[in-house]
Amino acid sequence: MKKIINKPENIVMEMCNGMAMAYPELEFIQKYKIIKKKEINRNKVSLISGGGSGHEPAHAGFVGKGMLDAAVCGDIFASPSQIQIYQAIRETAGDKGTLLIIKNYSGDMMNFKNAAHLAEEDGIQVDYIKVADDIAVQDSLYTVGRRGVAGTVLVHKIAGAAAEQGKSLQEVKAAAEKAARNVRSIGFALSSCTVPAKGTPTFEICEDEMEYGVGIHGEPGRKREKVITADELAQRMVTSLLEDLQMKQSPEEIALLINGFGGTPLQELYLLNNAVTRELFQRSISINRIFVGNYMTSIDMQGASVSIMKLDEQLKELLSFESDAPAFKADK
Amino acid sequence: MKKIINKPENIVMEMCNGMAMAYPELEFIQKYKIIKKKEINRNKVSLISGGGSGHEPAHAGFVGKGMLDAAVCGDIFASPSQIQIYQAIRETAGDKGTLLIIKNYSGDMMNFKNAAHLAEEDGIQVDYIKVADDIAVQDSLYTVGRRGVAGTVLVHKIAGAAAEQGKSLQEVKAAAEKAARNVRSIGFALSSCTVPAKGTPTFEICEDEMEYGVGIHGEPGRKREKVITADELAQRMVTSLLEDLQMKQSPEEIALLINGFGGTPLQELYLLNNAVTRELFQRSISINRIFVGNYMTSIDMQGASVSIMKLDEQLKELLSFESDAPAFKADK
Amino acid sequence: MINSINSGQCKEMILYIADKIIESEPYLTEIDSKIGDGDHGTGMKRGFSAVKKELPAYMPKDPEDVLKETGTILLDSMGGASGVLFGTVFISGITKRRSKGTLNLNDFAEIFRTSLTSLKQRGKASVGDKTMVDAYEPAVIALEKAVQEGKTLVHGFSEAAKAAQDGVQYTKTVKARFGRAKYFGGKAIGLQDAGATSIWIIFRSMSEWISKEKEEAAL
Amino acid sequence: MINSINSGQCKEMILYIADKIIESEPYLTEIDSKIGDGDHGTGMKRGFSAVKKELPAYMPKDPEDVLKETGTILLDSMGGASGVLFGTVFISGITKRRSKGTLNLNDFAEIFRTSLTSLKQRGKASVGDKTMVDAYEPAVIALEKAVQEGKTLVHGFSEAAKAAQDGVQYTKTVKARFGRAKYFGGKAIGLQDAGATSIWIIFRSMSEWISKEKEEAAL
Ligand SMILES: Nc1ncnc2c1ncn2[C@@H]1O[C@H](COP(=O)(O)OP(=O)(O)O)[C@@H](O)[C@H]1O
Ligand SMILES: Nc1ncnc2c1ncn2[C@@H]1O[C@H](COP(=O)(O)OP(=O)(O)O)[C@@H](O)[C@H]1O
Ligand SMILES: [Mg+2]
Ligand SMILES: [Mg+2]
Ligand SMILES: [Mg+2]
Ligand SMILES: [Mg+2]
Repeated sequence: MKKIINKPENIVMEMCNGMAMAYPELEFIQKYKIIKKKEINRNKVSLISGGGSGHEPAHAGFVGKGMLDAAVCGDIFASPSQIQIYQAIRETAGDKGTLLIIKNYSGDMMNFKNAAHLAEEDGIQVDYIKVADDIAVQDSLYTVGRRGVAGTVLVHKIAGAAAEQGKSLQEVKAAAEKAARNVRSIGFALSSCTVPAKGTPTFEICEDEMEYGVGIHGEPGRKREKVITADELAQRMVTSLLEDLQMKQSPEEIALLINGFGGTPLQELYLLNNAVTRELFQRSISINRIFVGNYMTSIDMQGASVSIMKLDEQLKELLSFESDAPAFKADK
Repeated sequence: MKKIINKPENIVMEMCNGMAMAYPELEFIQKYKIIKKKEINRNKVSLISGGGSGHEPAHAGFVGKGMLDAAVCGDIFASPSQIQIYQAIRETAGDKGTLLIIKNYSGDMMNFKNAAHLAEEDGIQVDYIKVADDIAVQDSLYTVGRRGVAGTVLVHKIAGAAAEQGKSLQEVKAAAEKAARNVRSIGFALSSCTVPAKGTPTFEICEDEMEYGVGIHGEPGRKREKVITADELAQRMVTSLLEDLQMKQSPEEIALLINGFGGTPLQELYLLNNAVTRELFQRSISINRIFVGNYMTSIDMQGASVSIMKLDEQLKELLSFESDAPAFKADK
Repeated sequence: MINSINSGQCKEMILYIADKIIESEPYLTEIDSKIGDGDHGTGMKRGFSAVKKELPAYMPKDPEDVLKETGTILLDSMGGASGVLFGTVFISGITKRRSKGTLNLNDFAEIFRTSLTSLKQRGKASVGDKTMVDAYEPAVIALEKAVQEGKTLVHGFSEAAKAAQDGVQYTKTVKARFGRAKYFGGKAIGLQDAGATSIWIIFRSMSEWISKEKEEAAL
Repeated sequence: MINSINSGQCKEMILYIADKIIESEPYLTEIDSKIGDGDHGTGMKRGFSAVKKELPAYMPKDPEDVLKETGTILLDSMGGASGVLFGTVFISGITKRRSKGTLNLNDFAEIFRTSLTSLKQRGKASVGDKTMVDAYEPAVIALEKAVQEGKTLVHGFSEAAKAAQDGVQYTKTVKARFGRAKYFGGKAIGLQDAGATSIWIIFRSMSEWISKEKEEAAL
């Protein structure tokens, strides 16, 4: 294992601190590993997400105006504890209640839900939504039901915009749920990630193989198979995603997210975007907005995922709302 | 070699097209592999950079308001030809002249200078500046003098702001030169990049080794040595950079750029930032602004570079000017 | 010879478990590295180190309080799914009980049966899925059997520890559900589950502490 | 027997070089992969494919025009440092000349000497730096020697091709300057330079074309 680190056990702390140093608008609460906006707007619904670390910039990079109010950072690939999340809820609570956005993993679901109960006992209004966008597998290593992956970032965006507009908790939740319901993702890995605590790759993979449908913790996907070209990948992924969204040659608009897993350079992500957009155009699907980059990584894994969100007028409006998080800057 | 590609020879074209798809404000001129702003402001100095591809998002990702007007894309690690650059000059020429920002590599210097001459023959006012910020080596594989690396991105920022303010060619050049004169960089590689045309790593490196002072094409650095911790790396790099800038315990302010080489995840870059900022604080150097991310990559190389720019009042003002390029969004 | 334990003894017993779990960190790491992501040992160590730090100063009303506080510390410090799951083991059997001030074998059997049910609900795992349930359920059954047969506290926990150990052995024979086995295919066979191993260590430690306490009581 | 060539012949000669370079792409790729970044073959092929595409339609006033156009096409299509360097080889000897309408051995010697000087200025490389200069300089010297000795065009180019080939062999014996050798250390020894190899192919092709033309002229 070759990494720019000191000791594996200090990675999360040092990394979070390095993030807070880079973005003066963020504050890092060391004790509970919370990254939050320095200034909380109490007149809007507060939004919190988080989960295991190792998915940088998720989720701390999405804390900012028009996105999240706080991100709770667990250990690498391990949900934060309920007390961390509970503290984040307390630190960011405003007058309009708090919405938790949870990627569907057993640990996250349990800890976030417990934290919500604890906070409710304090009289804070808390609700949550679950994102389960990965069409690769049904139940998986760490989940009951589909996994929550890169589509979560678009859910942050939608919820963030709705909250910024001053909507009620119920309305923000409804918008976020609509976003979650309309987003699908699928990814593939060319290499395994290496969890620092373990020090060796999570899985073995041959020089000519890929894991199609891989999860963001290096969990198994649908199939171990021979590497195919970017065009073939695009064709397959777009077909599955649209099928799952039940979109066929429709005039509907979509948002597209080409997400790198951390070890794949932008060069290849742009190239994949070229292939994916061509596939979409061939099906007469119009693309409202495209995001390409590292949004929901799997430590240093090589590979990428494609997320498609079906848009209606409301989602379109919310998507084009200004956001100013370090890892998600969008203009009106 | 495992990459998300179709054919190695089509990478640059498909990648540029994928970029233009993602950013509707950009236009891709296929014939000359130019990425330019769709709308050129003729009342400001035009700024052009470019070079070999493989450094994404450099330079096309820095085309946008407050940064470049066009980026000229060569083949992977090969300068664009003079005719490509000449065409970029023509396509973006305004009333105030054009400044070329060139990373110091033999091929780039020759082709950009030739292009400037060709354009001058057409009556376009063209000048250029050279960035040679890499303190690792003096002459190198592809250069006479120091290499131009990640510091170039900060030079784009300064020149871009000066141009946006309506300054004259001479003034913009002076600002850019000041920026170039005050920026230094040093990097290290944990792994080699793999040039797609070749298909195998550019250099061999053992599991416990790093190349300290590596160039952005995988050129040799100062020394092949054992991997050290992030803290040790930070200590060494900061010491060398400040020494070269002749800054010691001074009250001067700096800008800091922690740049990933493409294969290193954000997690490690933030961690490195934590170590580097601590080193700087220990020396009572105050940091005006920090940038962390993949700015000047070396295809899929693992590793990072640190750039420090010494700031005076003018540079501080220009640095904090708004910019809106896809890979460099800064608010006032 | 003790047949029930009070809150002070319960605290000592938990602190003894904590020492044993912390000692076992490298062992657990090795196991989770072979088939998981290698973090189980550090997670358990983090949790029980927090227990060692915080439990001594805690003033319990009754032994149930001790178990609940232990679970809460685990829940708060471990994170991950296993933080909740191991927290559940100690907490969920307590919540609806009224304490008698001491815990006898029957109390332990009731408490752990309730928390097992809770754990299975939360984690959706059953015996045979290669999880901690494979060690925990047999241990609970052993406690219940000992109660029915009128055995001592010492005997009951000794049987439970053995049953948990057999459960760990059993995890070697099954493939994981939830797709984990995919990467390992046949190779999952032969490898034991990390969480089950922790459950075994917990029961073994309780058994050791109780029989030691018994000896001391017998002096 | 031809002792000078006109613009039409010059065009044919260049197109012959282009075929030979294009044919050699895998060979050049292999060489540059061993010690460089593996792109020299594709770069040269790209340049000379453009020459094949564009030169035939070009209407030159004189043979100098042909060389200049060739260099310009290389410059425009190849990119990289080598685009400029190989462009220089064909262009820089021409710029200040007044054409006589044909090129004899002395003209070629003069042209290539001038472009060699230009190339060395631009690239800052000298003989011994393991670059194309190691093949080009001896080739130019061979042309000049043949002029002095009053040799034929055929003989002059045959000597130049041999000298370039020796130059390629020589590149195997030296380490690269500019740090390239660093990665290869002693291993650079034994490996030939890609750019030098291209120069040799260019001179060998000119020599072949001229002697073929001579035979045809002799028929
Ligand atoms: N749904 C579940 N139900 C019961 N036990 C589980 C479940 N998921 C995981 N476990 C237990 O947790 C152990 C892994 O714990 P740990 O390594 O700490 O967490 P993670 O699997 O998140 O890395 C497994 O060995 C298994 O015994
Ligand atoms: N400064 C220089 N002067 C002369 N020749 C050079 C110089 N730099 C490179 N070359 C030649 O160019 C060749 C490499 O060309 P090529 O592979 O196309 O470009 P690159 O080195 O940029 O990948 C080398 O083998 C060498 O002969
Ligand atoms: Mg884990
Ligand atoms: Mg090259
Ligand atoms: Mg684990
Ligand atoms: Mg080369």
